[in-house]
Amino acid sequence: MARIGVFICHCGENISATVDVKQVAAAAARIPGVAHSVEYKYMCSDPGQQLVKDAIREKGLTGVVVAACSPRMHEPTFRRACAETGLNPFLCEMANIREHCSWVHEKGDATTEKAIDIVRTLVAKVKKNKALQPIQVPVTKVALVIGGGIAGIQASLDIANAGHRVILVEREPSIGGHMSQLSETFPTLDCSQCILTPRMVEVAQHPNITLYSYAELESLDGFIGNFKARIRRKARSLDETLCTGCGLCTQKCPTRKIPGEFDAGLGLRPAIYVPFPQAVPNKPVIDREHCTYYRTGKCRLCEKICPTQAIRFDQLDEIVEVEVGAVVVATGFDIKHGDFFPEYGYGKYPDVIDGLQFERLASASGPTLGEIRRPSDGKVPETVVFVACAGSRDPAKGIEYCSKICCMYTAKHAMLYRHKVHGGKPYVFYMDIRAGGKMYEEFVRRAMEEDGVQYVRGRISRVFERDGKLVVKGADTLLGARPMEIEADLVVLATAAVAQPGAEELAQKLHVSYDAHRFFSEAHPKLRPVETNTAGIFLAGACQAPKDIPESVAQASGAAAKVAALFSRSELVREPLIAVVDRQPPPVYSSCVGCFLCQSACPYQAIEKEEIRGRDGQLIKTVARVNPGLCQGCGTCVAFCRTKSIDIQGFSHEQVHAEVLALLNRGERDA
Amino acid sequence: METEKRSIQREALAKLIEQWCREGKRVLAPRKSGDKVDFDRVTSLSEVSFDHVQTVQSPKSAVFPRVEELFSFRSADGQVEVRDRELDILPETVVFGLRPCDAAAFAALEAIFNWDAPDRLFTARRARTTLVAVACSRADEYCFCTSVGGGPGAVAGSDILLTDLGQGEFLAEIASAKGREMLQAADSLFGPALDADKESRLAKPAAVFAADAVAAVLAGLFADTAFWEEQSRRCVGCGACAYVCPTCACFDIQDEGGASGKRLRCWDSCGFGLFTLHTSGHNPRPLQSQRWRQRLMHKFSYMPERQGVLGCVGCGRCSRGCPVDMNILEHLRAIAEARP
Amino acid sequence: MPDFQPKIVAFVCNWCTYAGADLTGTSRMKYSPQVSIIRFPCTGRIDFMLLLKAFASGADGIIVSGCHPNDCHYSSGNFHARRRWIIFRGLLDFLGIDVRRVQFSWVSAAEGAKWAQLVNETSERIRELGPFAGYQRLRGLGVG
Amino acid sequence: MKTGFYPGCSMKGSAREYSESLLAVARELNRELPEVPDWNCCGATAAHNLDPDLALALPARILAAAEKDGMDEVLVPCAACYSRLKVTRHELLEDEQLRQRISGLVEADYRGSTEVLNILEWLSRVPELEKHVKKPFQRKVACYYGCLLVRPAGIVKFDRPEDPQTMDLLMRKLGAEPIDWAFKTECCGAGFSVSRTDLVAKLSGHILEDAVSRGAEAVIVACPMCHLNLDMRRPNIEKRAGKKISIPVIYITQALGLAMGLPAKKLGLQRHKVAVKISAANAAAKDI
Amino acid sequence: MNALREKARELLATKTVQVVIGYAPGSGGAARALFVREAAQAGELVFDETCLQNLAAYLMKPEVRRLGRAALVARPATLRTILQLAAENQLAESSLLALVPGADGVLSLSTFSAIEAHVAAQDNDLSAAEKSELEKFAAMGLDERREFWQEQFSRCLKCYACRAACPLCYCTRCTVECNQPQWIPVPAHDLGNLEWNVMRAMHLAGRCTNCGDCSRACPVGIPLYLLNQKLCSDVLSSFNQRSGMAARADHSLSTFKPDDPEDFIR
Repeated sequence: MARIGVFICHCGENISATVDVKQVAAAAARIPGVAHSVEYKYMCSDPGQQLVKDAIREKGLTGVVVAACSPRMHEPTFRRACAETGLNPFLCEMANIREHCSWVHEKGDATTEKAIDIVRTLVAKVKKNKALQPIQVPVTKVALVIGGGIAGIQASLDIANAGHRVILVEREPSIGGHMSQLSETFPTLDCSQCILTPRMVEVAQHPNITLYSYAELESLDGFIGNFKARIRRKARSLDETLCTGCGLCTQKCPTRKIPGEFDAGLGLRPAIYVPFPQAVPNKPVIDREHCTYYRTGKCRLCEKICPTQAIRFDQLDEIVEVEVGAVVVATGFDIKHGDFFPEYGYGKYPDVIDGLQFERLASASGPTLGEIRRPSDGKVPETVVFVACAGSRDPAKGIEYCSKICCMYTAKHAMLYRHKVHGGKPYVFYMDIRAGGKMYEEFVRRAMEEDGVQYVRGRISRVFERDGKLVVKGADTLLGARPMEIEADLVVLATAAVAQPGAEELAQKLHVSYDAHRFFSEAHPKLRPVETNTAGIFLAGACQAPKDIPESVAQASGAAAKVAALFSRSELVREPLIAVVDRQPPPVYSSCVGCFLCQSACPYQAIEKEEIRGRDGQLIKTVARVNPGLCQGCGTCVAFCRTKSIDIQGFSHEQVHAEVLALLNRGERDA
Repeated sequence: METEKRSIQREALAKLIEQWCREGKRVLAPRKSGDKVDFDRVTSLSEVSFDHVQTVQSPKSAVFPRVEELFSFRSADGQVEVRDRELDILPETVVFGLRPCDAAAFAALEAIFNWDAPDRLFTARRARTTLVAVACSRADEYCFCTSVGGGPGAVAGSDILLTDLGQGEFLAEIASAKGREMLQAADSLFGPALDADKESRLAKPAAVFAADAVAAVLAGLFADTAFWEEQSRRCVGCGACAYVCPTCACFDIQDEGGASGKRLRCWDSCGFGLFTLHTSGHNPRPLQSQRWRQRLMHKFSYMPERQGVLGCVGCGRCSRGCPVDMNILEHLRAIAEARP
Repeated sequence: MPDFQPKIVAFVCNWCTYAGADLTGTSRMKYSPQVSIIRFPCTGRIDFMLLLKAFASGADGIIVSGCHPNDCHYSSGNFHARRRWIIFRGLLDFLGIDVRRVQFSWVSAAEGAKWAQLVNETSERIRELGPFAGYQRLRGLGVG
Repeated sequence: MKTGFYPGCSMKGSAREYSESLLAVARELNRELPEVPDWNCCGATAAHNLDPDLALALPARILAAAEKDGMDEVLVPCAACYSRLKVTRHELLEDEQLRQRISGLVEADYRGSTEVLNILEWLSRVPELEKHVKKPFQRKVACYYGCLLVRPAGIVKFDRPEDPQTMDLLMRKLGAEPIDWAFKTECCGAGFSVSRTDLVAKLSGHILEDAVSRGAEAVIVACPMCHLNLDMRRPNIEKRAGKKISIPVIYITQALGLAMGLPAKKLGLQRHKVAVKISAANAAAKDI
Repeated sequence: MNALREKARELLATKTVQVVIGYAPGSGGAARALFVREAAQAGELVFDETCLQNLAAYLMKPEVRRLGRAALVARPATLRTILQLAAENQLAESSLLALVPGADGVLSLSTFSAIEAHVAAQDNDLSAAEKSELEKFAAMGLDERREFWQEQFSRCLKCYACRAACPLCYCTRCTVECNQPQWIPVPAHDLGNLEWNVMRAMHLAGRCTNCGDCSRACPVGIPLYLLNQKLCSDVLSSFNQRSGMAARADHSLSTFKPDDPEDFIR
């Protein structure tokens, strides 16, 4: 006979303000099989948990229902409390009467009735719960880091320095990411490359790090501790082991007028190229789309001059399979391109550029060697208009959210411009200045007060060309919404920071969720900001939301710490909420008839064929078997099984069936 | 009791049915629906089929419904309250137009349900049921009543047996006290006995085997596995034969509901693989051949031995209803001819 | 019938819709209390038999909701569920069972507002349709 | 598909040539444009500032009449009327209670089946319009949309609100070369036409000057109000600018009519304040 | 017919197979299954339009399997059933061969791929009459459809003849026999009958090969084929899949396409 304890939480007043908790407790007490029913102000507090533990011991409870908040919040808390008394933790269930009841309904009888319904449902479930034993799975102590920007670099180094192997995958020919493109960094104005390149070199030389540059994740299967990743190493057209990075090929390549990605389209590069001089690895790659040989079948100049005969025109993409125990996703962000603000002339006028392009103009390694010269004619601009919030915080035409980094880098840009062009007139059009951060507000003040940047609070309506000038029409909302017209030489748009173009596809490969803007979703916005909802996959940097460098680095170190913690044990304990196939003594053996429809339904290839043989070795029947290491517990197989031979622990046929009946049979509450 | 002979005209028969209905009786009679004829509730003679050979189902559901509530229960405050079925609300029923073989089948049902402890519900229903049979003017290749002690004009089992004499006239043989009661309640509708040749109106199904000979052979045939496998190879193991059979009485007990609910008696069949499955997983009759053997043994060997009646009246329904043409007559002939 | 309060069961997956309904709660959006949730790991787990059980037990309406296509925590459980519902819904309709009583939906963990709206609209529709008396009558013995 | 026609006041008065050219073109394209029966004033421009119910009731009555007449869509060539009808349709369909109340006021029930079309949408839906072009309109033109065709963007859901393209694409089909300019949706002064002609002269002047400076030979419009300000107020504009500005302003329907080879008179070109010079022999000659 | 008997004789005489499962004249002018184990008995075999039963059902019966390799006289639906059973891991290729009587002799198909090729060349669509019956149904009102089925199901005895006759109902434990929990009410009352028939239709969705034996088996004449044909046609129109076309099939209900069409999920 079941002896169930029901524990009803007031959650301060979060529940008790709309639900009559006393009535719920009284009703629960009348449910057959309920041996104990109490309510308490904060069930999750220490004294609250003690109530549960004492009752288990004193009343000999065989199951526990905590009617409180979402199981996503405190299920582990109460299961742990149960386990401390020796009650199997899987005999504890949460009845969610807060998120699904008290918070979403008005105070009244109907709300209390519903809370009672929920409690009755979970009591019916817990009566069918079975004691389950956790599953031990081995952990492969190798981390996969996807993305070699500053976040990926930091995470790789931290994990590697903790003594674990790291496989770092970077899509581009070199690691470095957006940070390597930047000129100076706010709020210190130190040179971006000067602080980044030592880290890049450290990655290249670290004995624990295997770097796959110019490579992408093909697929990821498995689960925490036991992932199998397939990595596509795109053909560089080069034998990296032979290449010494001498650069002869890149100097001699006859196809030289290709807009370079690293210079955000402002500079030119050859068809065989290293993205930038400090690239890691410092090995070129042939851009097959532009290379004369691939286009016409003639040339092969690089092959001829290469001193080590490293060029391989017939190289194919290579798929590398690796086993890893954890994944850090650090794929970064992109800026919004295209014509979402056609009235600003971005893409139409060469002198309307984005922030990243300005970084290249201001960078000593950039196409102008650090001199601010406008792209159209190379003239040093006398007036520059910087437009903050070009697309950000604009639900009508752009995106709703704040891109977070633009206020700071726009201030930096204006400052850099003033430092480099002394007589120049910088204007910044802004909505608000968001300079929360150590030394950030001071930095913006400095731009306004010391460097004479003219900040105009207002938006611009359009930019058009007139007599060789860019006419910027806007309004100064602080001075009586006075319309303004500025004749500028260069317009810099701080276009919105958005997710990487392939983010959605990558999320689907990784089985992690993403938000409406395709940024990857953290497991909890406050308490689990570096985890995803998929165990063993962590987030670092701007792939989760726009972030500046210090934040990206901090999150990367956080993710690395999570990985290191995971790798601190050689075995991992998994919840046993997995599918199992019926087994019985002979002569039945199993009710499974071996149709294996479940096998084609399983997303994890967790269903195997098992041959049941008699003592004489004669095959009696072939039935399904679930590999407990691979099964993730989705239960899709369960719904396909006609003989109900597969069941899923924790959401078993008996449990869910009992829930449906109990939920709908209010009449039996008092019975 | 002496059988009293009277006559009744078709028009009077119609009035008789209307009278029964007026008296609140449930009248079940063969009725045509699509290409099948089956027992159904009727309120007038025009709904009743006469020209069929046999209905799909037997009339046994009048006394042994396919689902019957035995009692209801309710648990509250740790107490369980059980409520028996009220017997007086069971309907007075007239089964009209059943065949003499069907009428004879009630004796087999009575023998089973009252074998040791009398079955309250069955007995109450049976007591409220009157059988007004119609003799067979046609038989088909599946009929074999004459091999099992019955006949197309046999009176045994009927309360009243009607024989169609042509021109809208029926011979009415009143064969029981219940029949007499029925006659008395509507005496004016019946005419005097007619001098007619009943036999000439009847079908003539041939007698194919002797039931006691079959019983004798079966007694020694139990262990002849090869025989039964050969006999049953075509059988797919459904319950159609048992469910249409007028004498099959196996049932299963099911509880429905949670803390309050009903206990139900539902038809079951020995042809199902799970019929004899034990909780342990052991099944004493795992093969269809064994289940087929059980069906024949039960009807032709065990029942005569234990209850003193045959478990078969030769209606042929099981053969007609079988999806794979397991024609019982052929099998019985094979048994009679078998020499174990 | 103005006082009719329908009984609606929601079968939802743990990762998207359950979390979405949690978000509805944390956002303090209001919805009709006639709907109660039963949690499943994934829509792929939801046996069509459970929908029949819900109706047989007296539900007037059913909501089935999980992750949007491509967003399944288990990568494809919702796709399997979708196929199942395409066929099952067609069968119900063929049998004359009003499919307006079953609302299928995708509600992500971020769509707290969508959950509230879905519940309210479904409750309203079921209220208009009235009690599912035709189905609930089947619970009687119906024979003999 | 039945398409109705809502002329509104200007098509019967100050912008008769717009109506004349539209109907001439429609005839040529074999399209019937029956007028919405018993139509009334759309309420522009004053009603929505004075009485919100009236502002919705007037267009609602028009829409209900069109719907009752079985019109699947109504072509509303005047941009101001278009805006009023489009906004009303949106508001009524968003709010069922409001729809019922307004329906009660006008004693006619608009259920939302009749769509509202502007002239550019209507022309864009003509399949293979370029096949009707007999005399390509080989001019540099400034396509001027004004404010009401594309705004409010969330309601009209037509084209890019700040840099619309529909008229440019249509003019290209007629053989013209639209200039790239920034004044497509700048304000012409609109309703200040009467009360503050000085403002109109300034705003409309900027538009014309920019069009001329970029080499446009004609300004193409799709709004009677824009036309009024750019054409009829030309003396005020020229006075303020201190120079002669002779660029003609013509309706898109007139441009289309010309390209289709229809006579200028049928298109009402003679009614303009700023002369539209036509070379009868060859529309492709320098003078239009 | 003679060719069939000749072929059966040959197969048995050469011990290519141990049993030929075919048809013989039965009661009431219908044909019935015949298990021919001796060459001499082959003369009893017939094949004509009365031979309707899908004999593949016997391939799943342990007593028949024990006889050894079987040659099965196959109608088109029988062949589809063989492939479907093979796709569900229920048949070994070596355990049978199919005999397809035709106008010019008997085709002997001894491999799954031969059966696949043969089936692929047939018209496996629902017939025009079947389609028009479904259309007639679709045109009926919801209430009309409900009343129709309620009346039909009210006659269901739960004798499971449909299940027993169906070659794809080979499960050794049917859902209706699962009692922890009790998924389907055992009693043959309205609810039990509805749930039983819905469950059976769903479990055959994407698997049924439309042989029609369930309807022919039903002693009370419930037109079960309508349910199965409805689902066959839905599976085809929604997923472009047919059951019984390949021995290694893509099961239509345990696979998916990311763009499966639906218009009802909000």
